[in-house]
Amino acid sequence: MPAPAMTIPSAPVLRAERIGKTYQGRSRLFAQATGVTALTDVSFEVGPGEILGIVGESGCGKSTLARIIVGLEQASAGRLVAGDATLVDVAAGIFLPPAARRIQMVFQDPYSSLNPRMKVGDVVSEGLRIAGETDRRLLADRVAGMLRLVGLPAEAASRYPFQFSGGQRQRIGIARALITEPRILIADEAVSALDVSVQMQILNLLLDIRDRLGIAVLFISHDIGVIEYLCDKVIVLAQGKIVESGSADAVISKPSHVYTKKLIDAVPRIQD
Amino acid sequence: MHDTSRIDDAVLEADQLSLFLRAGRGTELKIVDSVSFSIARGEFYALVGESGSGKTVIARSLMRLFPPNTLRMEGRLVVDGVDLTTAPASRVQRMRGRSISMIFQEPMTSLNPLMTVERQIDEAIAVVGGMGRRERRERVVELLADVQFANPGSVRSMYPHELSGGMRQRAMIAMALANNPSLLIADEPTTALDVTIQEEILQLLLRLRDQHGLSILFISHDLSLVRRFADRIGVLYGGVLMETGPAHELIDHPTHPYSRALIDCIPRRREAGKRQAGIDGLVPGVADWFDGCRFAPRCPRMAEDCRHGRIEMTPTQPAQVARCLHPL
Amino acid sequence: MQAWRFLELKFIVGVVCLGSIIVLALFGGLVAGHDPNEQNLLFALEPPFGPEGGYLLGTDHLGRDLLARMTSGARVSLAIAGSVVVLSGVVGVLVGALSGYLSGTRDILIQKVVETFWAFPPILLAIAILAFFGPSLTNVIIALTIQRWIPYCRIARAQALMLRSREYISAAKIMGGGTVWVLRHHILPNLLASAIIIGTFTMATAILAESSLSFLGLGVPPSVPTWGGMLAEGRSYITRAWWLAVLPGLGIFLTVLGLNLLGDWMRDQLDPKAALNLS
Amino acid sequence: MLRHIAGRVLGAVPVVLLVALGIFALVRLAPGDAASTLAAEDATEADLARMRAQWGLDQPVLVQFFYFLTNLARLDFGTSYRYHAPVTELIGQRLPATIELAVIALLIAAAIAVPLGVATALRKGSWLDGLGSLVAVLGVSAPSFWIGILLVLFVSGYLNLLPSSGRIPLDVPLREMTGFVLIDSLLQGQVGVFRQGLEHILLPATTLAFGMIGIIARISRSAVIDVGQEEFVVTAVAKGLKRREVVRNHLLPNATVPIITIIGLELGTLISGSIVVEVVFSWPGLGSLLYSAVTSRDIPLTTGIVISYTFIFISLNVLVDLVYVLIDPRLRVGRA
Repeated sequence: MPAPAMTIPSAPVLRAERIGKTYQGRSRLFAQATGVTALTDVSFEVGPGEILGIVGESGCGKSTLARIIVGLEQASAGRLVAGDATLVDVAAGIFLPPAARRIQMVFQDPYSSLNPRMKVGDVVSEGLRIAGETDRRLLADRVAGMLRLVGLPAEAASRYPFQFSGGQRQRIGIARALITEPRILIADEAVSALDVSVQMQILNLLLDIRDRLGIAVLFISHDIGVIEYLCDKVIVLAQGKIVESGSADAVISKPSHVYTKKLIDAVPRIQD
Repeated sequence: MHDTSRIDDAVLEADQLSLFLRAGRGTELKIVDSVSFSIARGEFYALVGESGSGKTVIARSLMRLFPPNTLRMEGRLVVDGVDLTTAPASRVQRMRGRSISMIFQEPMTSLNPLMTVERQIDEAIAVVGGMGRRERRERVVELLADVQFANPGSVRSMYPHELSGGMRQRAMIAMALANNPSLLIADEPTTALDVTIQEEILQLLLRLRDQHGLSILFISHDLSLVRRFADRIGVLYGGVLMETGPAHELIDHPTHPYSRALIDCIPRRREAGKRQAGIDGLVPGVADWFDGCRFAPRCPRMAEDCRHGRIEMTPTQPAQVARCLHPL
Repeated sequence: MQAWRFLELKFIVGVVCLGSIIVLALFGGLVAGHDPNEQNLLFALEPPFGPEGGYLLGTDHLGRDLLARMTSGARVSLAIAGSVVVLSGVVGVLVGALSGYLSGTRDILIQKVVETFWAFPPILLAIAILAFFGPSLTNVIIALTIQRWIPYCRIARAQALMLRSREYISAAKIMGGGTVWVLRHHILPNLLASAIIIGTFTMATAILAESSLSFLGLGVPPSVPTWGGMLAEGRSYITRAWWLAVLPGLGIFLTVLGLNLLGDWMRDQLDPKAALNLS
Repeated sequence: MLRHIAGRVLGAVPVVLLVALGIFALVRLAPGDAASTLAAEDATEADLARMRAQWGLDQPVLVQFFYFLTNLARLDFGTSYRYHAPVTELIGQRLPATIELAVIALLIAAAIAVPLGVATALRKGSWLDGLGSLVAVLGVSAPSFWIGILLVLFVSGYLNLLPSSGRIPLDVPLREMTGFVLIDSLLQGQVGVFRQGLEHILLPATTLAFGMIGIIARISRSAVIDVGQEEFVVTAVAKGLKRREVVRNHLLPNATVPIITIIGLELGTLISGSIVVEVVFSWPGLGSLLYSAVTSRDIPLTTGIVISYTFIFISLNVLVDLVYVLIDPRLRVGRA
């Protein structure tokens, strides 16, 4: 069943308008300070329950974009609007703090994304605890609910991350991201470090969660196959610019931009 | 044994090869269990598997790249007529860089940061000896040109940190080819690289294979990649070779349920509302091997007899063999 | 197998060395039966287990009980080194963690300060401080702490720098975790193990430094017997009374050896890579 | 490369200024009026007045710091109260003895420790390795002055093999040229004096080297082991190089950086250790001068020596950093 959001046109959950990012070079003794441009004029929209794929090779700016959206880095230009809330407006000097944006992230490395010294229960409940929740019963209930949602047993809460496999750890990371009820989930190369058999489990979990919670997902990947499987829409980034965007089917089966073509041709796919 | 894909003109032949790693305190772990395959001259053979399948251990055992007394080999592993399971250390030493050479996953860390590209390649050439300084210098340039450096003269004097990832890997390949080896082992050589560079490196390997009659043992986790470039494929799971055969046949018509499931896991275009099935469960750990088929607990075709005893390789297609009692 | 035994050996010998000094500090005075400063010239330079006067470890050139003086030396050394370790540990770990986590300009400024303290050769700054401010217990502790927080700071900073790019810290920040939250829940707990190990080695160097200062007459006031001071005083008599040279030095040596062995042992325990190297 | 060197040298400037400020603050913060602290105990009112004028103590603090800096730049540390001579001159007389001792000690330490560390790393887990770590832990645990006293007791006292104090016997005539006994004696062709100088320096230098051997050996060992786990070593083996070639061309050059680092760090131990060792062996260097300055509360001399030691230490550290540039092409060639 397709996600209902795909058919009903509605206001975007997230709208990015001409996002730009320039890194200020450090001025050195014998050299002029030079800026490095990581992103230029990146604009896109994500509707409710939509999965937007962001594709590109390393250094194309896709991770910078993710960090700007969640608030780990500041954009140097542009606006970011979620529903009726302005998250970022560089011109007006608005930079909403990360927690207020209600955007959460799932990371690439299943090992460094979980604090090895924290029990899984504490990992998953961290967002609520940061927000000031101290009621242990309530926290335990919420954690159990989240673990169930991502397909882990409730007992997992009392164990440590190292007792889980890579795929299970990604599930824990997803539970942690979802416990604060974000409106958008960003997955930054979230399945790249996993074996293929596990990768499919996590992709399907993301689809399930989207269907169940109606949450919008930004899925960042270098893997065209994964994007093709998971995403409704896709944008292709090269050197900080969007070179192509559209529905995933259209972009991947009939790429119009040279770079996209080259990228897609380079990726061997099983069906061709 | 019953390997129908066995070739007379084999550069490498593994026959019932088992590998054990000593884990200290007198215990050893069986990492690889009775694997048989062979590689013909000029053939591009890919060993594919998920993490923990034993593919890297097989690659490294070919050169005995393990600390002394940590690896034990059983069965036969013949390269260029020398059985590596019984050959003395000095014999293996003499094969490195001459009969067999190797490139690795991380081209950055695989090159010595303090030496120029030329010195590192020169060192590899000098292993054989018999060439003067001038000759070796010319050979370095020739090798660099061979791996498609547009300007070998200037690359020569560069240090690894001045090269990009793809260039480093090409320098590694140049070094590996220094003494015209018969077998090149490539251990996930493109995993750390961008897809467009990956394409470039693989095209280069194919060209070198054709030019020099080089045999390539390519280790990978990426089935779609090897289908495009390899001649034949071996699918490893839990230290066991599950199936081997010509690349296209094996991937388009796998006969082992594991190969089938693995291929079905590769994400592709999805009809709205449909899902591809993953493989449930986990890869078994090296420390807790069990009897019967390693894949049985996760296998949709599992029957009672899959749980016991040894399962031998049997031909399932004219050119395919699989270790399965109930092949597709 | 052998590696395992060697590891345990480190632990056992370390505990025995350090334990014997702690026992000396706690109970040595009870056995001695003399005041450490009580002079009895009749029994001057009495050898250990000597027949006369009941001096278990002999006497010095003024006939003072060596066991009582050794006890005092142990107490002074352990007390000073203990205070130095705790003080420098708290300061160093906090400053280092903050510096590494914040990074940027604030980190550079903090590192300039660190570099300045580190620009003095070790001990020299302590000598200067004590020379200008006069020897006292507090001054010795300050003089020894002033450079000893830096190893903690460096390691804590390096680890914090490494940790801050960990994805779980990004996750905490996205969920609204501020500097204090991240330091308390993600950085400091991960620093604890190395802080304890550095602490053990720091205590060893603090004891060596304290005894060097006492040897130079810059430690605690001379009315309090210390190992370093005893060696300095006994130096002129060593050819006649070897125990004056051997015993106080042995006290320092055993304490420092015990600490170094325990530190080594702990490091091997906690660092899987180092342990792997051994086996 | 030039940029790197310039950067490193200029980077030391703020540290030098901060260090100067620190020493200035130390002198200022010392209890009592700065002039009476700076003066010797038996100084008269006239002495104090002269001091105040000389150091400009009636001026604001910033001006005083400026005076302090200019004096420092002119290498003018005032006059010693104990020796009634300019501090700079006294330091100049004693410096060669200290440098001679430190260099010989460092040579002894490095000559023993680096091969020991490398050998134990290459034979990890053997009896040699066990012995090496035993030597290392014993070396760092024994206080140098104790080792010195024990050596004096046994080698000089009981066995009467080597002299226990001084640089050369007092009655030996040696015209001072460089101030280094070992060099002067050779320059003047006095082989006998050279031998005596060597005999005198052997015990203190060994004592000083003792503590460093453990640390340098341990770091060299772990440096070689760490490099041994690098992927390029596997490449070198896979190329078909012999073990000897792998060690010589790949392991050792890459282990040099951490080894140089630790030797650089040990320069600090060398300096502070030399103070105590000089006192034990009555070695007429900067350390024993500091000892007598401190015990006689000779503040100008103390300040001067502390500053000299510190600036020598800073310069040595800069020098060590520059050695890296020679070793590591990543620092030499511009691209990051």
